[in-house]
Amino acid sequence: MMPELGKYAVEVISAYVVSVALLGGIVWASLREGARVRRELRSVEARRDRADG
Amino acid sequence: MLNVSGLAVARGGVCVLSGVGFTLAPGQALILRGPNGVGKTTLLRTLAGLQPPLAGSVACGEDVIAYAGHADGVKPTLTVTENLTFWAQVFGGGGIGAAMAAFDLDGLADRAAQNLSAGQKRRLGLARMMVTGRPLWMFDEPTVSLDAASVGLFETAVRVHLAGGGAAIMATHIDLGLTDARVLDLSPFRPQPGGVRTGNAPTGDEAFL
Amino acid sequence: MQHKDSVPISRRMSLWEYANPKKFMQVSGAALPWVGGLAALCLAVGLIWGFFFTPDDFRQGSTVKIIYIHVPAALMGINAWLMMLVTSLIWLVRRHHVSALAAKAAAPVGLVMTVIALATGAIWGQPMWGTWWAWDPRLTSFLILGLFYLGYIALWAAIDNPDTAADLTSVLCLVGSVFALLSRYAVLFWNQGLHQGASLTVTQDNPISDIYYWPLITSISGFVLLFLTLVLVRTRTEIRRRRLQALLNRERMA
Amino acid sequence: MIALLRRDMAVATRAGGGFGLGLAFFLVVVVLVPLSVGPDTAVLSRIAPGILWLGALLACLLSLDRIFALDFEDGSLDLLATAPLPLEGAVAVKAFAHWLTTGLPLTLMAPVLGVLLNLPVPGYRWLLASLLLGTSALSVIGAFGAALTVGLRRGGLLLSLLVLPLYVPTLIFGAEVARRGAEGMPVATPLALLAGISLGCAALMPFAAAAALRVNLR
Repeated sequence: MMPELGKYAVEVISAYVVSVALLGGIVWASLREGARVRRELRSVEARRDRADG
Repeated sequence: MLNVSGLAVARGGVCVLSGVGFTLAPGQALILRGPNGVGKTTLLRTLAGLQPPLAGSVACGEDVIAYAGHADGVKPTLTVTENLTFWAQVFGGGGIGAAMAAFDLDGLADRAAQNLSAGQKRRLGLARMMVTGRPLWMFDEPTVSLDAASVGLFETAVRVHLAGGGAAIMATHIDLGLTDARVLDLSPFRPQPGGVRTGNAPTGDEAFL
Repeated sequence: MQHKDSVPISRRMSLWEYANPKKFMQVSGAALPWVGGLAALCLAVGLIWGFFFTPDDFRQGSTVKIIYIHVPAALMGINAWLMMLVTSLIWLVRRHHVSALAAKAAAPVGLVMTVIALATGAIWGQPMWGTWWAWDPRLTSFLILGLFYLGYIALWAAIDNPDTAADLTSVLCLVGSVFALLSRYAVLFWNQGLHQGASLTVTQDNPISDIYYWPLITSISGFVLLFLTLVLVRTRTEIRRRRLQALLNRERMA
Repeated sequence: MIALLRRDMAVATRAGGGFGLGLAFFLVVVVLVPLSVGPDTAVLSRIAPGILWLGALLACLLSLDRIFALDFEDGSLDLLATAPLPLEGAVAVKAFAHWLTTGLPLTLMAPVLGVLLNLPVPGYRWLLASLLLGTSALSVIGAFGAALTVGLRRGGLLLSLLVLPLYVPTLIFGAEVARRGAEGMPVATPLALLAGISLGCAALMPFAAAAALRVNLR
């Protein structure tokens, strides 16, 4: 059920696409970086716990 | 003149020395020793007030300390006289004659600093301390690139300074002829891994451990 | 009476407990799913409502639908900087690490919001004003705001020592805020000097009727919550990163 | 303070101090503009005030990193920070020395280059006045940027990125004075605003710059 966008369809849709892509990009980057750092931290903490005995 | 107690210092957010304490009276000299990376430079910079201590206190009057780091603070395009006169004026305008004589710079007076040898430049850097008129001199590796004769000049200058009621702290590896100087080995002040609380406001990494 | 007065004070003091990294991790970890979920809900409702179920404007046609992205993004572009200003001040005054890291975490989000506002503005401007870009005071100010974000992020990235970086970026944020404000006035002055009276108005200046108002409000709440979620996620990452570095430093010392 | 000013001037003007480089850069920019936009004198005289301001700004930007970087590298800054002279004062003096060796010569050179761009006759006076006021703000703001980036390797490009947005208000008002002057319009308002920015920067920026320097010296 696509709404009737008239002669400005390209503009409206591209605005939504660009924005959602940018928002998705920052969300994805934030989550990926978060997961990477969390993984590294886990491994270092595990190493420390082993060293502590 | 200088009263240090419970001092902890950090380099790059990591505590490198803790529990450092000593006092220095007029006429005394203190030599800091310890292996590379133990924190001699960091300690000197903290004492000079260039960086805040992690814990503890440094009790010292206003405008007492003159600090000479690894670098000489010499402008290559200015002559020896110009360089020295500048520092004398910045620190309240004493004469530079005594300093020039003490470090045997008279013959080089009008030479641009870029044409000096490394040792000569070092002598100029040390002569800077004399023109500051400050009672407490702090040197970081003062004798680097000095020959035996120049080391002798440096010793004499420090001895005259001490006799005149001054004091000096230096970080150095070689044995100077300052026989009555106290020696402080910094190795025991390294924080034990895992076991140190530095007291007041946690700085750097502390908050995250 | 005195006893009663002391209660709010102690409560206010306890607010700072959340600036402790461990406490912050606990609280933010518990809050994150809720905030994130609510953000997704508001965004979905606001944008779908706006895109599918609002009528066209009689003057602007369907381009009016861009408002549901453009206005919230622009709002967050500015408010993210304001938040960074506040957290920078808190870091400078009270030295709470979480505060400095939150400012660091917010900057890229703010930049993305600013870019979205500029991009949607350009796309909107093309049919309305007949040009992708006009040096309108509002657009220009946003472009300059984007430059400030870039500089701030670059300064964080360039400095190795995290405490030094926090101090310097905070100072830059304070000074930058003053100059951003000055630039805003300068740009207003400058543009009036160039084209007299030919100011391009954005629909915001017109009173918005209810039919556009409620989806817009939902969408704005969605953007606010999304910003909050992202800042929480990124601040948690920054805290973990600092902890990782601290542990590695300790290993090196041992 | 006078000693510091004299030393900085001497260091900047002696061989290797980079004194003439900014001026040469300014000249090159102004020569390149007609080559890129075409020789139409009407167009050139219309854009002359803006080009001259932009050229002066970029030339000023070139020499900013020298304000503190050299003193940082050779250890002078450590000793200056512990000197009786407050660091804020030292920053102000060094920024002033930078202006005397960069902003002032650029200002004096601008009318000469204005001839190349067919700057309208009434514009010269206001070009001089606006540059004289504005370049001082550029130097002080630049000193702040230099203080932020002093400890960084290859801080030059970052310095430009940080300082350019901060230059926006000065550039707008300064170029506006020159443009209105060239077109024979009243200049009082932008001139007053430019003066306000210059004075405000001169009064407040040394504090921000000194704070940044202290952080970098830690």
